[in-house]
Amino acid sequence: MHTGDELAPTAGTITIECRFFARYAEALGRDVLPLELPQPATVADAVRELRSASPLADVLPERPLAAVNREHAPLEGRLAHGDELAFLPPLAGG
Amino acid sequence: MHTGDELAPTAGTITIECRFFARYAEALGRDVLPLELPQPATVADAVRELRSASPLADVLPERPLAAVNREHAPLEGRLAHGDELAFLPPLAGG
Amino acid sequence: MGYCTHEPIDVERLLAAVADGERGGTVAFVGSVRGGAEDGPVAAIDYSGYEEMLTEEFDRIIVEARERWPDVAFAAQHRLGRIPLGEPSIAIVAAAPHRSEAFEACRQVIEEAKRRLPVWKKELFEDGGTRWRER
Amino acid sequence: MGYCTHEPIDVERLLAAVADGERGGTVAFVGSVRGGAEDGPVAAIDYSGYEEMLTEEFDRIIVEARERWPDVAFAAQHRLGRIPLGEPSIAIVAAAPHRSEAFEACRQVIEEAKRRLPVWKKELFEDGGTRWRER
Repeated sequence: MHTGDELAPTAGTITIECRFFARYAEALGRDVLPLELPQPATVADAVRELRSASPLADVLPERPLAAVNREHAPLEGRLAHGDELAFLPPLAGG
Repeated sequence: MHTGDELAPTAGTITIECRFFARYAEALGRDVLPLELPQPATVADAVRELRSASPLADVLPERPLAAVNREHAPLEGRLAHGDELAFLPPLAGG
Repeated sequence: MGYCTHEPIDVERLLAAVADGERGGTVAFVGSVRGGAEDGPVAAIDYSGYEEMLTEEFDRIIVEARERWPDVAFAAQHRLGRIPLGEPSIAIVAAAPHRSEAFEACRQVIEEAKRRLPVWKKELFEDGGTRWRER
Repeated sequence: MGYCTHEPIDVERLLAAVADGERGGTVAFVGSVRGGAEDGPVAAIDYSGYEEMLTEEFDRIIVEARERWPDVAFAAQHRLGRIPLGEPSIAIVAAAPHRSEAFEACRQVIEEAKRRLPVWKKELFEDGGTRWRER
């Protein structure tokens, strides 16, 4: 997703929208957080950046389950400007 | 089942009730037939006796599926006075 | 609720019969009347059964399954009489604490039912003809 | 009919959605809310989901199953929100010309759904307490 003019990047960076669910959202007190990252960026880069400051360091594990644009994504998955990066606590559906 | 006073046996014989279903009953034009057999008697003996005269010779195979007292029974299954012996065309349930 | 019915099968009611707070996985098999005869379009199938034996045999099948899977609850019905195309003729429901048991138990019961229940099908063609369907 | 609902799941309606005269074997899996927590009696479970992804992922799971079993028709729903003990949280229906395919396809879809759908459960205890349930 490369829409979202409201997220115009500064040179050499991208802005993504991080989403948090269930236990993560509850512990964090919010469920959306914009994040700016230097290019190129992966899911793992976003995790490192988020965990560099509390309270996210206490909430998000080092290797969380993640989805990019509503599809399961590995930590090495590349991020693009405007992506929706969701962090998923251990699934318990069904 | 050894009830059924109405089927009192003559000496050394038993009387059973034969039941026919589906294709067998249709071809035979009836669904019940009493049968007297010399003791001891098996399902196979009943089949032989029934097939000794038409129209049953044309309807009943030599080795039909059978049930004695509402339970699947092998051809060697022993028959007792008053038993209900059912002949089952190939099953097609479900 | 008897194993044998001459009315349409109410699957929701069978599901409700086995539902409780401890059995989280329920598997239902529903067998429906299929067309597909070579002799022309089938309008319905007339199911006939040896009803007294059908009831006893279905009970034996479920008792056997319960011996193998003691935690599983079962509900089952076979419909007899004239059944229109697409409507259920048989339904088996197995509810278990874990879904793998529910799948296995439901599968065993339908396989045994197909193999053992004294039921016969007569195809009723749209042109008024009939034919015994034997598998 | 969406994959995601906040109302009670109507299994009969899912069965009707896949019924036709050519698919004689239908298998339904119904997952219901179970008690069994260590911390006390559970009154209900609050299911929350990443709804946009839930819908897309459920669709991908069913597209994959349809690629493997082209003759099978599927219907599926996951319920979200507060679900009382014993009520269905998920239902998967697979209808096939032959029952072995219906069993296999239904099983694959529920296994994938359990593994991949972004859904979380919070236990609501009778004493008012809550706890995230993670398998």
